[in-house]
Amino acid sequence: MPSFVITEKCDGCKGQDKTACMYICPHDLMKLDMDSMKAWNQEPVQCWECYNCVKICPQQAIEVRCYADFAPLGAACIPMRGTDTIMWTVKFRDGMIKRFKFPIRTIEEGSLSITDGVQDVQVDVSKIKEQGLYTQQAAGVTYPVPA
Amino acid sequence: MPSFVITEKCDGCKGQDKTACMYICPHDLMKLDMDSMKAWNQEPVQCWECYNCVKICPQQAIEVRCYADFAPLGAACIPMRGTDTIMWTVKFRDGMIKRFKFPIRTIEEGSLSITDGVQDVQVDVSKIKEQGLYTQQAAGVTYPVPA
Amino acid sequence: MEPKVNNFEHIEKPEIVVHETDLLLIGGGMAACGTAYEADKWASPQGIRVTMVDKAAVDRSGAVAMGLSAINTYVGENNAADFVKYVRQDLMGITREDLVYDLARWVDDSVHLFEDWGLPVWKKGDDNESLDGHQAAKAGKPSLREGGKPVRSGKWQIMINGESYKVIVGEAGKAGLEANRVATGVEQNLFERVFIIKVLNDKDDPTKVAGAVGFSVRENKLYIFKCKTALLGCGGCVNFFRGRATAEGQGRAWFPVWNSGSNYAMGAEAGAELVLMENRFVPARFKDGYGPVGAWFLLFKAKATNALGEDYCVTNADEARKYYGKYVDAIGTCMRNHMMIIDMKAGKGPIKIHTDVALQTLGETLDKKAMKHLEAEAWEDFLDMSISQAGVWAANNMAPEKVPSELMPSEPYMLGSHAGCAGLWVSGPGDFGPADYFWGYNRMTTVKGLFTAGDGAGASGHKFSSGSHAEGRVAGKSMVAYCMDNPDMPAFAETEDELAAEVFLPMETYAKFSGYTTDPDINPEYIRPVMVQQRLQKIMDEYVGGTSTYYMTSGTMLTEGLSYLEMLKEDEVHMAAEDLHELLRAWENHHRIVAAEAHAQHILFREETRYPGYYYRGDFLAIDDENWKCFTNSTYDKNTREFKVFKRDYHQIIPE
Amino acid sequence: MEPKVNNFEHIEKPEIVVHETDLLLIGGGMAACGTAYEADKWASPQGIRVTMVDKAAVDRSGAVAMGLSAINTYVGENNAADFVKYVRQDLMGITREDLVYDLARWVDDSVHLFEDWGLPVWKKGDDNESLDGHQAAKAGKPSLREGGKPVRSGKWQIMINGESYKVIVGEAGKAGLEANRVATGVEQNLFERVFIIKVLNDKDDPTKVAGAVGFSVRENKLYIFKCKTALLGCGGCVNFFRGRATAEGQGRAWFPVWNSGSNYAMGAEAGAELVLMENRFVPARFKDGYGPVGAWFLLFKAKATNALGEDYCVTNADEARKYYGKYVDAIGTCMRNHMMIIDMKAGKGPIKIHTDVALQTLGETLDKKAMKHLEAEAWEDFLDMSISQAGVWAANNMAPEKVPSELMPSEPYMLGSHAGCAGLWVSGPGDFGPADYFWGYNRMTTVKGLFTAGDGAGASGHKFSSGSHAEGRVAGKSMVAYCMDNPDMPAFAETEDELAAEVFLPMETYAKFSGYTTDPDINPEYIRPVMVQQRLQKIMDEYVGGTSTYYMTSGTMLTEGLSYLEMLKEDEVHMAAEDLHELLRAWENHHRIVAAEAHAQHILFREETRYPGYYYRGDFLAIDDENWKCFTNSTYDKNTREFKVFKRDYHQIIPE
Ligand SMILES: Cc1cc2c(cc1C)N(S(=O)(=O)O)[C@@H]1C(=O)NC(=O)N=C1N2C[C@H](O)[C@H](O)[C@H](O)COP(=O)(O)OP(=O)(O)OC[C@H]1O[C@@H](n2cnc3c(N)ncnc32)[C@H](O)[C@@H]1O
Ligand SMILES: Cc1cc2c(cc1C)N(S(=O)(=O)O)[C@@H]1C(=O)NC(=O)N=C1N2C[C@H](O)[C@H](O)[C@H](O)COP(=O)(O)OP(=O)(O)OC[C@H]1O[C@@H](n2cnc3c(N)ncnc32)[C@H](O)[C@@H]1O
Ligand SMILES: Nc1ncnc2c1ncn2[C@@H]1O[C@H](COP(=O)(O)O)[C@@H](O)[C@H]1O
Ligand SMILES: Nc1ncnc2c1ncn2[C@@H]1O[C@H](COP(=O)(O)O)[C@@H](O)[C@H]1O
Ligand SMILES: Nc1ncnc2c1ncn2[C@@H]1O[C@H](COP(=O)(O)O)[C@@H](O)[C@H]1O
Ligand code: SF4
Ligand code: SF4
Ligand code: SF4
Ligand code: SF4
Ligand code: NA
Repeated sequence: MPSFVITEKCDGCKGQDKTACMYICPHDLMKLDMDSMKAWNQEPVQCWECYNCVKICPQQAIEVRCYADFAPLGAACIPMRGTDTIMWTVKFRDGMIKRFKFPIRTIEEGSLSITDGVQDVQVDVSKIKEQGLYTQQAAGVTYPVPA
Repeated sequence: MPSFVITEKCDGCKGQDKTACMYICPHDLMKLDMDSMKAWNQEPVQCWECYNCVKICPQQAIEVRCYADFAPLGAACIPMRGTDTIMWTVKFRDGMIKRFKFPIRTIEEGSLSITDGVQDVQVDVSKIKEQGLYTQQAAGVTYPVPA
Repeated sequence: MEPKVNNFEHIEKPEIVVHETDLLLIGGGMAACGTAYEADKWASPQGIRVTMVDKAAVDRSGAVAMGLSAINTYVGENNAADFVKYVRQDLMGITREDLVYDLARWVDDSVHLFEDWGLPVWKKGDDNESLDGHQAAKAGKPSLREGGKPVRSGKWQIMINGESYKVIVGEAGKAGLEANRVATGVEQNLFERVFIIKVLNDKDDPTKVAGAVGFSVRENKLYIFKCKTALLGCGGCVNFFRGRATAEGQGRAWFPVWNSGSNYAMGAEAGAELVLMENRFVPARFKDGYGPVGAWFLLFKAKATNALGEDYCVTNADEARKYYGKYVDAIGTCMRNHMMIIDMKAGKGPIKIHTDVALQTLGETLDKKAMKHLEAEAWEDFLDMSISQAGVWAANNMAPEKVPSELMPSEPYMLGSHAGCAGLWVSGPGDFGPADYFWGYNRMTTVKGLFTAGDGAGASGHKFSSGSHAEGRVAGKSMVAYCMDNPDMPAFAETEDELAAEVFLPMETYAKFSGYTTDPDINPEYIRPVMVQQRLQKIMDEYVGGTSTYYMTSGTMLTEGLSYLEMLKEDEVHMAAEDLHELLRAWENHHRIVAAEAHAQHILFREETRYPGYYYRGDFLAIDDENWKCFTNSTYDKNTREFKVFKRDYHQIIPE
Repeated sequence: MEPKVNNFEHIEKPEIVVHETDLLLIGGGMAACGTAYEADKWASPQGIRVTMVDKAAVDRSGAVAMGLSAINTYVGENNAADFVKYVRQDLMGITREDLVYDLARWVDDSVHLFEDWGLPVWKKGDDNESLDGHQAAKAGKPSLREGGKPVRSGKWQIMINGESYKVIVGEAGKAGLEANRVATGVEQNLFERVFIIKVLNDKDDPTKVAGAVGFSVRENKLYIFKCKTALLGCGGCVNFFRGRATAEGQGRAWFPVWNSGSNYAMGAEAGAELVLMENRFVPARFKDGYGPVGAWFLLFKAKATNALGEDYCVTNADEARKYYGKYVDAIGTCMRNHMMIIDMKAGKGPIKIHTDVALQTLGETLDKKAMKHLEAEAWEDFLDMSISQAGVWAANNMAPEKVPSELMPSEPYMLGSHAGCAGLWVSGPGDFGPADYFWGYNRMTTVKGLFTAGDGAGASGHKFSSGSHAEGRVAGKSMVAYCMDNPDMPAFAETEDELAAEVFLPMETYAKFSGYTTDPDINPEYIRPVMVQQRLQKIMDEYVGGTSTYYMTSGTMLTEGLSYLEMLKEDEVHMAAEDLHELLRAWENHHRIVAAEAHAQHILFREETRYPGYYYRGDFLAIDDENWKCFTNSTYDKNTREFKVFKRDYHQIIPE
């Protein structure tokens, strides 16, 4: 199911520096057509269906249509990703709908800390050649070696 | 090796009603671009490499480049079809050249007869349900039946 | 998904051309050109009209479009009964011996005409050397008809310079049409670039033909043909299985990529009985270019071995005999595949054909000039009919006199004229053979007035190019006879508007929906024909014994595959076509789907492995003569889209 | 063909950006994010600079871009020695036990951090039921670090709500980079959308790293990085074998289609020793969508059978034992494949995983609400990491609680972190293990200053996401140590102009020649990257044991395949790229080719079938512990483009 862009819905991310879908696609597939100011998947045959473009599009302009070389027509998986959960609507070929909601994170995006709790230590550079990651060294974990 | 058209050489069959390559391709692949008045193979993945477009092009504008999904680069088979023979130049990847000439017909195109020689007979319609093609019936061939 | 309708809201309605004729020849290949030629002779004096419709240009349409290097059926000094034995054996014991014997009675006449018309035929020279068609003429060698000695590659095969084979046969076929046109005073009786999508039945008698409908791939025109009798001359079925090429090379198949099972699909939809649709041809071919092996094995006497240098047909014979007993010793084409596949599976590849040894051995007794001639012969084989293979040699720096080439069994094809026997169930000649093989008109299907020949006529393989032409002629003569017996013009129920809406639906769909997304290829409202074909190929490959399972299938795999085919059938009505070219692809793929389902249903029905090397039923690995030495026939209900498969008797006519 | 040159006559010369750093992290996946995180802690206080370059956006790059539903390596209550036994067994007896043991010592720390950073981890509820990450928090369940009980699917695996797994790990990695940037005062130390094509060696010491070169896929810029030490963190190798999809679906692979073997190719070209490159992973997956099976087998306790309802791992055990003896009973991942493949070849397919039975069985004791939760869990598994598979269910009207699903072994992948062990030969920790496994810096390759982790580090599979992160951290710490020991900035010989010409050659080629024909795809002067990939995939598939031979190869097939690979290597310099996006594809495919050749050469060298079910040597079908219980290593000469393969000792560290 390569991704596709619904012509009406895409606003080209309002002419911003980089569009959300171009920004996110791990395989460099999404591209903005500068004439129409609409995005498209420039190489559907390389699409992994990771749905990252779908999840990120501010206009909900991107959906995925199952790879036609092996999937029958008519189904869709549609995500709605919030700040801490994701809602999925799964539409079957025969019209049956299933809905699911899953946690995605327990701390808001952009607010995790790498200096809190056990991470709040100063490393001892002189011990760099001893075993142990910095957190483990700090906690004084001792390392087993094989008998 | 789907067919390709050399931009410089194609003259769009001089704007004729139908181009030679479109006329001949058994799989409806050759198409004339009305803007550039140049032809192209509109569906290379369907090309059988029958070379009929190559043989017919009055400008020698069409060649074939071996299917790149399995053939290494650099080779070519180039036909020059005359009225009664065809000349082939086979160019190997490593540059080696082989040339061959084969008969193609013993009677000029457009001049065969279907009423000459044994064909010069009037069928007897009353014998239509008897065995034998018209030539055979006329020649009085008798038919074996299995023992 | 919502059903699609076409009320021509988004595309222009096509011009509707209605053409009335007596004999309608659908296709313009070897068989149909034979029909046109023979029918003219019988029809023209009586004012009976003959019309031909070809999806391409007759000069270069069908399987012989590129040319051929051999005529594989020429009886000559041999006899018809031996031919039957040969064909029966190669087709694993089950064949319509009446049809095969009948064919052997006519075929040479067509070959003689080909030579009359200008086809260069190789001849034996005074020192038994090979002369090409021009050398033979220059040396004053007589024609075959006059007793000239052909260069035989095998008992039934002769060599030709066949680059222009189809141009020549087509010219004669067109001449026949033109003679008929003049005789009957019609304006046009040859329609090229018109693709027929279906045969129309009589409105009162659904078991009778009444016409056909198609469209032009050049102009926005719907063609409706009305006729008394029609010939299905549309060749075999290609590219309904996944091939071995992965991208650009997918158009390279051994058999012509443009023949898309129209014969079988249109025949089935018209109600004609099918036979042995489980049969397929899996030719061993030069790898990737699909160069045929016949001349190499038979003429140049090349040997093929596994990577250890073993002749797999010898080393694997004992293993093969466990399941296939006597069929192994009377070795045929599928059995040779079987023994090759045993080694491929065991990792004893690559399988190679030793062209180098063959040419060097033949060369031992030759002078330089003769050696050059031999080399040219070797190249001509491919340059005449499989140029890609010459390209593969050149691209890999492989000179056939220096290095061997790899062989590979191909993806499956359905055909009725080569070493296979899928097709329509037709009446035999009637002057011999059992009563249940004859129903009035030679080569008529079970639909009244609907005939077929060549790849269309089943249970009688090994006609090849010459036999297809000859069989087309037989059918042509019968069709005229049928016309004489049935002089009324039938009528069909479908209105012109209904037909137009049906044929052009994929274009309306495209025009209506393609703007919904920013890429017309990826659109949830429709499917493009190329993807329908890919889906079909994958289903067939994986569940119906394609290359990727080494041709293995089973009852359970077939059942699974059929459930996927069912959804594909539901989905094909959602095909979208941007232009007439793509509309052609859409309808070709409809034909492929119907033909493919017939294939799967027949394999499911026949609970044995009749054709090891072509396909295997894992659940019934042996040949079971007790229960299955019979024909498997089927009929199709075009409304429910269901096949019914059943047995018909095999009668042996020629004793062992 | 004429060699191609790039003197920027037809394209604009790119801007050249030179960036100097101390630690260069190539890739931004699980491993490299671990490296960035750990390295920051050690490097920043010392002013040592850390730079990351990722071809994509770190938020969603690498294998975890879509998410994951499980963390497959969490030691918890178990111990490191048992982990080594498990991995050794699954990898058929040969593994770097020092690396595996070492990993087990660190891995949980990363998992604990993930949870700190906001990754929802399933926990056991009071009645032993499964709570998702939010329910667990609401129920006040402690974190793993605090003794919370994970929901274990297997002995080593725990369940998570992993849709945002990579976003979270990436955020922490980027936070580490940002802390380092601030500490060292550099302007930029994260380069996204820059594809690295090769590592540069020191001009005086070719066994030492000095930098790397790449280009932006967004702007016309060449990037030259100078560094003291570099990490190869580019993941595994995907789509170098023909997959099972035929068209649109070819981007659907189980492993991430964007990881193209850069780790192995760049490592080899830099002179680093490779290990066990013959190893591959052929996961059994839900057919077509490539949905992973782990949760289904381990958590939901589903059973897989052939079409006859037989457990193929039971019914085929005797046959398997003939060749693989004790390895059959200590059954590992490849052996499970092997027994499945036996049945597939025999036509006993389709193989099905009985999700319906599994869910119904689990449901027997559940109330309606719990049953709904179970159903959600079943769907989440795919919606978290293989959404296509959920799509395949929906498209086929298959509810997993009602019908079973088909399983299929996939095309081969190379990776070092999952159930496979191809990769670079790296130093171990040094505090235990044999001397020949340690050369100074943990996870350093045989090139000085060049480190790797995750999929890049060979002979030590089963790290998975968590282990890759932890191993990246280990490497990060070592890299800082290396930097401290080697404070001088090395230099490389290549000039900026030479590098620019080399990197952009495919674009110059396109600009120069594309107008010669009327279709830029079909041009005799060049080849487009997609066709290079297709050709590579076909060669690998047919000769190096891909799906279409049921993973069978042999010395003779490999030799044949390598001769085709050789021509492909000659041809790849003729690649043409229309734009930066296609330039990316060109270089990805260069990497795939180098990695693929390593794979073929290693398989050719190892004369046994060590991994039945992953591949077979038809000429050496058995496991041969006598001769081959050793590592197979290789080095590559980037000038001659030749591999040299040789043996290295396997030392058992953990007793049986
Ligand atoms: C492709 C090919 C074929 C052969 C061979 C090698 C190769 C590479 N070999 S070797 O391997 O042994 O080398 C043979 C050989 O050397 N010698 C030989 O005698 N025969 C060989 N064949 C077989 C013969 O060619 C074959 O038996 C006959 O051609 C069969 O004749 P026929 O049944 O008439 O089919 P056709 O393909 O010629 O013609 C089909 C026509 O139908 C048209 N058509 C199809 N669908 C249509 C539709 N829906 N509407 C309108 N028109 C619609 C086509 O355009 C065409 O006109
Ligand atoms: C795809 C996938 C993966 C897994 C699973 C299912 C699926 C569907 N399963 S299950 O099957 O068991 O279900 C696992 C699971 O559930 N649990 C688990 O812990 N791990 C699983 N994995 C495995 C792990 O994901 C894997 O072990 C780690 O991610 C490996 O980490 P690492 O070695 O860092 O590779 P990466 O893919 O994360 O990152 C690669 C990075 O390199 C970049 N890159 C690549 N080439 C580059 C170049 N030339 N220049 C610049 N950048 C360049 C990439 O962009 C990326 O940043
Ligand atoms: N090895 C062989 N032995 C006998 N006949 C063959 C062999 N190979 C091909 N033929 C026959 O040669 C003709 C052309 O075959 P092909 O070139 O394979 O289409 C057909 O009649 C085949 O049955
Ligand atoms: N490959 C197969 N696929 C599906 N069913 C099979 C297969 N082989 C055998 N069977 C069926 O399984 C049952 C037991 O077969 P047997 O193997 O003969 O004991 C019979 O009903 C067979 O028809
Ligand atoms: N049938 C099985 N038996 C035991 N372990 C399995 C099985 N299937 C998968 N696994 C393990 O589960 C984890 C995830 O596997 P997968 O989902 O196949 O990637 C890996 O650690 C596998 O080795
Ligand atoms: S993210 Fe959405 S709105 Fe923005 S360019 Fe892409 S498709 Fe259009
Ligand atoms: S689904 Fe993933 S791979 Fe496909 S275009 Fe969107 S982001 Fe790219
Ligand atoms: S036949 Fe030749 S000249 Fe005529 S349109 Fe085709 S390519 Fe151009
Ligand atoms: S080579 Fe043949 S199939 Fe290909 S475009 Fe030319 S005429 Fe058509
Ligand atoms: Na393919």
